Amino acid sequence: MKYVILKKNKLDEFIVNLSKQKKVMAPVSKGYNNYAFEEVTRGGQIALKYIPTILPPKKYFMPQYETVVEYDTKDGKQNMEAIVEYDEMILFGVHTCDLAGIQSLNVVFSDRPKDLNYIIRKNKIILIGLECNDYCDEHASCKLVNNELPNGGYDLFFTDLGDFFLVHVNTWEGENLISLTKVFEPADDIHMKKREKLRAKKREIFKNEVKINPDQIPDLFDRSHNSKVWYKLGERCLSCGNCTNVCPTCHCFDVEDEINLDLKTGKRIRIWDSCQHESFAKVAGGENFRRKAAGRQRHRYFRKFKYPVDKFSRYFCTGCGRCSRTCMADIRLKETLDDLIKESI
Amino acid sequence: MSKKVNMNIKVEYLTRVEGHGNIVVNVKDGSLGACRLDIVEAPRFFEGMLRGRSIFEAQHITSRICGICACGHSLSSIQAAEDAIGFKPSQQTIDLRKLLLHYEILDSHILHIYLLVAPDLLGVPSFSPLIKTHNAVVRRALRMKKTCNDVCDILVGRHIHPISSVVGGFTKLPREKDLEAMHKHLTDMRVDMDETVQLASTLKFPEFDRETEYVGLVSDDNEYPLLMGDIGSSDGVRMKKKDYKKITNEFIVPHSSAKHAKLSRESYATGALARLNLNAKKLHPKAKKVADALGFKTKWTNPYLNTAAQLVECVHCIEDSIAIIERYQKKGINHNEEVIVGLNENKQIPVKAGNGVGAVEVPRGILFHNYEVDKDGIIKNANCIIPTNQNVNNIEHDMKKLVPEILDKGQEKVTLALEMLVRAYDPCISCSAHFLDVKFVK
Amino acid sequence: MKREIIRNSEFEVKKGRIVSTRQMTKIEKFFEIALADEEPLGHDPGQFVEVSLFGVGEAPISIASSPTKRGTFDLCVRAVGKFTNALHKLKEGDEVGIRGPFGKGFPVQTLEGNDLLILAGGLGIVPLRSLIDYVRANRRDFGKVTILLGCRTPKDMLFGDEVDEWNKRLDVNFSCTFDKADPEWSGNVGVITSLIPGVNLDPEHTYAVVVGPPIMYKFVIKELLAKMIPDTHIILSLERHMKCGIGKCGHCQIQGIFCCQDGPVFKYSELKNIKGAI
Amino acid sequence: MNKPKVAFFDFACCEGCQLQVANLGEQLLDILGVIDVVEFREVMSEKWNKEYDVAIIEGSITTPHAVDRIKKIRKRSKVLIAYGSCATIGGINGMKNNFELDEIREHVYPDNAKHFPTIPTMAVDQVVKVDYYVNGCPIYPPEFLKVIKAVLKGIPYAVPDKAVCAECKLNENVCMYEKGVICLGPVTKAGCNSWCINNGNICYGCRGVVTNPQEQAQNDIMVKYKISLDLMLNKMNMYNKCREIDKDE
Ligand SMILES: Cc1cc2nc3c(=O)[nH]c(=O)nc-3n(C[C@H](O)[C@H](O)[C@H](O)COP(=O)(O)OP(=O)(O)OC[C@H]3O[C@@H](n4cnc5c(N)ncnc54)[C@H](O)[C@@H]3O)c2cc1C
Ligand code: SF4
Ligand code: SF4
Ligand code: SF4
Repeated sequence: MKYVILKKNKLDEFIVNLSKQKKVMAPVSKGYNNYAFEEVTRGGQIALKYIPTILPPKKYFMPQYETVVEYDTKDGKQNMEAIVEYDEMILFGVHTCDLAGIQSLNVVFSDRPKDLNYIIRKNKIILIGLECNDYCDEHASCKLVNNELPNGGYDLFFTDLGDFFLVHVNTWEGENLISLTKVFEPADDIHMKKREKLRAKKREIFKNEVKINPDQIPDLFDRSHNSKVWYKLGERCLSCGNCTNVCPTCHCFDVEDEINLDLKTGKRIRIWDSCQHESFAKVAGGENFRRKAAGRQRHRYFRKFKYPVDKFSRYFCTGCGRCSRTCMADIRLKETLDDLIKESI
Repeated sequence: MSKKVNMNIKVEYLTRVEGHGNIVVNVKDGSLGACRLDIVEAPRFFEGMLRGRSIFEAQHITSRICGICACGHSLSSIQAAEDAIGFKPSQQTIDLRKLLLHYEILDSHILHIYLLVAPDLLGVPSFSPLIKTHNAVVRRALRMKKTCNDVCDILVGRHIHPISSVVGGFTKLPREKDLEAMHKHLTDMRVDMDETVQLASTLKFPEFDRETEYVGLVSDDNEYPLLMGDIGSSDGVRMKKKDYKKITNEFIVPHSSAKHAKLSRESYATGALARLNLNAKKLHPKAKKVADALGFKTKWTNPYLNTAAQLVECVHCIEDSIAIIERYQKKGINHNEEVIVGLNENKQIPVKAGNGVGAVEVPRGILFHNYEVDKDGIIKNANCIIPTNQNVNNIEHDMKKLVPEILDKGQEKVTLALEMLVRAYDPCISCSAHFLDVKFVK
Repeated sequence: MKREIIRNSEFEVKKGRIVSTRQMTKIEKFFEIALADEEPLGHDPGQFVEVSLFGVGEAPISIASSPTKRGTFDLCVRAVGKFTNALHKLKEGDEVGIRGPFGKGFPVQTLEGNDLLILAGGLGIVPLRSLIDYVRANRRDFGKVTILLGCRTPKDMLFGDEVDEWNKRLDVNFSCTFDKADPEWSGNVGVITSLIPGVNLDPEHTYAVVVGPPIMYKFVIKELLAKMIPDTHIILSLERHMKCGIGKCGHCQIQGIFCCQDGPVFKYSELKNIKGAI
Repeated sequence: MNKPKVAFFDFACCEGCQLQVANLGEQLLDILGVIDVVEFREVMSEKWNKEYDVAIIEGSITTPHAVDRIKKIRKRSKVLIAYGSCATIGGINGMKNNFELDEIREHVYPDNAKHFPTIPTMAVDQVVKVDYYVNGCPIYPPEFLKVIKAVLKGIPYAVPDKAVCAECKLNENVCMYEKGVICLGPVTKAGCNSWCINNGNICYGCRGVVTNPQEQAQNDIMVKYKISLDLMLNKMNMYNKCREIDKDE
């Protein structure tokens, strides 16, 4: 465990330094209180106070269009090479909810059979977390799933304490960055106390957003399979798939072949898909195993609060609130949970 | 002229022009009977369809009149719309619109010079045989075309049916790196442009002369007027845009779904040649040099030379575009001017009732849009006069003079000469059939 | 962007050569496939492979032959869309890509020593053929074997010659029924469930193995339960949309279960409380 | 393998989609390396009098003559591609169907209406069978390439049947509704990579309506954003008016 500090006025130097070594991605403002992770080269481009970006950092871990195979079918052969494409990069300013999202994806893709494309790419990305001192907005439910505080999963972790950041150095890669950039100073007790004060304040601010003991959630879902709540959601849902696109743990994909004009060579790519699209579970015979939006919505929620708890002992909802924020139909995660709770008592 | 010649020329679905047109020529015993350019494009009733739509949709819809001059329609439409609702665009907006218009003219001229005219001058039926015989030329043409396209993509999202150029300004303004990219594309293009000029100076244009009235935008400043200015003619006419109806004097002829136009004489011409004849002094010096090299003195009266005039304009557009971009690279773009329009639900742009005219020099000549809107910005009446419509009458008069002069060359040659004449005007027949006479009910 | 070649990627395909093909019905075609150097596929009866044609795509296809068959394995494919139609155009000597085998097959160890009641509806005969052939190759390890087959019409019947042979064998009880009769057919007419009540079985020592279209399961299971077969003795194979075969893409998920990895073969006891499975 | 004979035909349209082909730049030469364009009136004079392997149809059907012509082309073509909004869904020309035919004709041609026979605008597949669709006004070149390759390969191409919003999110655009204007993304078929929204404009629905537009949910949204049905229909009718012809039948 090692702590250092970075003076705020040195942030720019730090980022400039970093961006000389690798691509640096950080939250930037898109206007209208919308943010996105984009490449930056200066500290000033970064939105330090931001609410969760439109897309979570998963876009760097499992890109929207990802080549998995390059092939050549000359002379009727099926020649191929399995490949991975990646950028070495540093992600700066990742909130605790998104760190948890990445941890969830790690669990899925390193579960056997392992997904090497994901794992190789993940190992090329350095993660610098950033603590939230307050709620992003009313859609967040990070306390419910205990993500308002860091639970690992980063190389460095920044806590904004006024005119300096307290930085937790968690890995060898993190250590390396510290020594390479030469802008950090040792942390002492005063710095640590300041963080304690912040954490104490945060305990006041962050309260479980939903009236249920988190341990009882899987149980709640067990009882809610036939709940009316799903049917109501089904009527309201547009099946646009925005909620899954923006979710840091949703990882369903489709596989497609792209072919070059010679009609012989090309690549096999995987693309983000969404269980909310009507054709997602349709099979060739015409049978559709989740024909109605209600069933698809239920599936989405169960994939956050029930199935992964059984399988991996962790929630796949990180509390980031993106699905609620993005949904045109105003389908709100906290509201859905509240409705389920209300119905079950 | 040989005496007893009989000739019946009917070129149906004239190729290598925009839209559908037929040439009809009848010669009986050496004397010319019918001699027409029929416009047979299926009418699409744009001005009828526009009624009841929001003025903020006008540019989106009228851009679809013609894929080749979509940016031109869009710009003229925006000008008319802003005039109608009394909106004054910012200087930055005007400058970027000028840039867009340059791109439009450049793109269209290159397409016309290489894909539509060059095959005639090189003696092949189309562009595709050239892939074998003149591969480098073809590649250069496609490369230049692609560059035009790419700069348009950067500025307005795409060349065909521009996205971000709307009433009020731009929904997305170029960033620093966008300006850089456009600058690089255009400066890189200079090499190809020089070679194009080189190629053009070796081509032989058919000889034929007919002096006519030349109509285009004119202005009192030193800028080659394309986006702004009054209407003027080589016969000394000068009028405000608002009075465009007096100038075009449209009349319907039965054989054509396009309307004919005349001003001081039996017909007039508009387009690159007319612009050069009116405003050559104001060209960028580099373009002036090219004009000189191609033999331009004070006026060209050979309609086939419209292609040469286009070439001169290409050079002008490249150079002036680079100048505009460099200005903004220095000064920086004010991104706060980005507009969010849609149907103007957020009332970002104030609206009032009015009647507005847009007149913009598009590749083929002066293009008029005219809208009358009510207090909510709903279109009551719309009118649009396309350069090709204005030119058709002039083309027919050219044909009438040309046919007797070359009658003895035989039907095949005459047909080709006529096709080439029509093509030289770069007619956009899809446009011409889309807007016709409209009675403004007062 | 950097690029690296991955060894042992789950997306890697092995080359398979089509050794022979046979048009079985209007829409079903049979393919016999050999991997390079006749490397064994190493599958269990009931498993499937992802068959791949670069430039077209991939589809999960059941393995139709028993692992006891050496050198090659069989597929039987119905042309229903993009991939399957393209596959049908291939002929002897052509190459296809193979990934897998994937999933859990029929639990042959559990079945050994028991009586088998095999029910096949339509294309369901394809994975079951791998089991039937396995059982025939190891006939002594199994008790009484009954095969019930349901088809739309006699023309739709797959593996007709083999079926005739099963029919003739004295160590297998065989019945067949058609939804719609045709003039030459003099046997049973009706859905497959109509055959079950006539079967004489010892429920305690019988395993029922059922594969067919989704609607078949509900009715068949009801009949089997009525015959007192315990739900742990009813074995099913499910079909779902699948993209990866490695339990990641999400398409085949039924509640918490991934059909491609946890299945496609399940015991009814595992599924009966899972809504949407059957 | 013989290169397939490909012909372009235009009906009522702006010919912009054809031009999109020219805009591919040098990539066009690669395409011309694998197909043999035998007719393309806009850029070539050659004509072809045998069977076409592929006919690419641009434009909507708006006159009785066009109906005959498209039927003839269909008979001579092995594969027919509807190309661009005008051909695939009727597109902008469909706005004509918002008016009485005689009324609009007389409005435009006060004295000569009778010279201009016109029928309600139809998409190509409302007259003849269509094998492939390239949606969009104008077509999105990367999608066109995909379709051409599918045609050459002899495999089907399915137009994405999910909403433009799905792509819009992937591009991390700020939703237009948040900016206070109406966007047709939620009901429009994806496949254009949310082209218009990426450039700060709204989606106008040029790719046609998704098969199942979840109408109830749409209504809720209209209520939420206080959008009147008229306004919404008006917007939909810009490109998607011809849908109604199918509904009537
Ligand atoms: C475990 C398993 C075993 C199977 N065994 C056989 C078999 O032995 N013989 C046989 O003929 N068919 C079998 N199928 C069904 C076969 O996989 C589908 O018919 C095939 O995928 C259809 O693909 P298509 O491109 O021809 O059809 P299209 O209708 O063009 O398919 C459209 C898309 O849907 C996907 N798709 C449609 N249905 C399925 C499906 N069930 N699973 C996965 N993707 C699907 C396709 O991959 C394609 O991308 C099996 C399916 C499963 C899940
Ligand atoms: S974002 Fe909302 S409307 Fe869209 S699929 Fe998700 S829940 Fe449904
Ligand atoms: S801007 Fe339009 S396409 Fe994008 S998410 Fe919003 S509604 Fe959908
Ligand atoms: S965003 Fe909408 S209007 Fe624009 S190209 Fe796509 S479908 Fe067409």
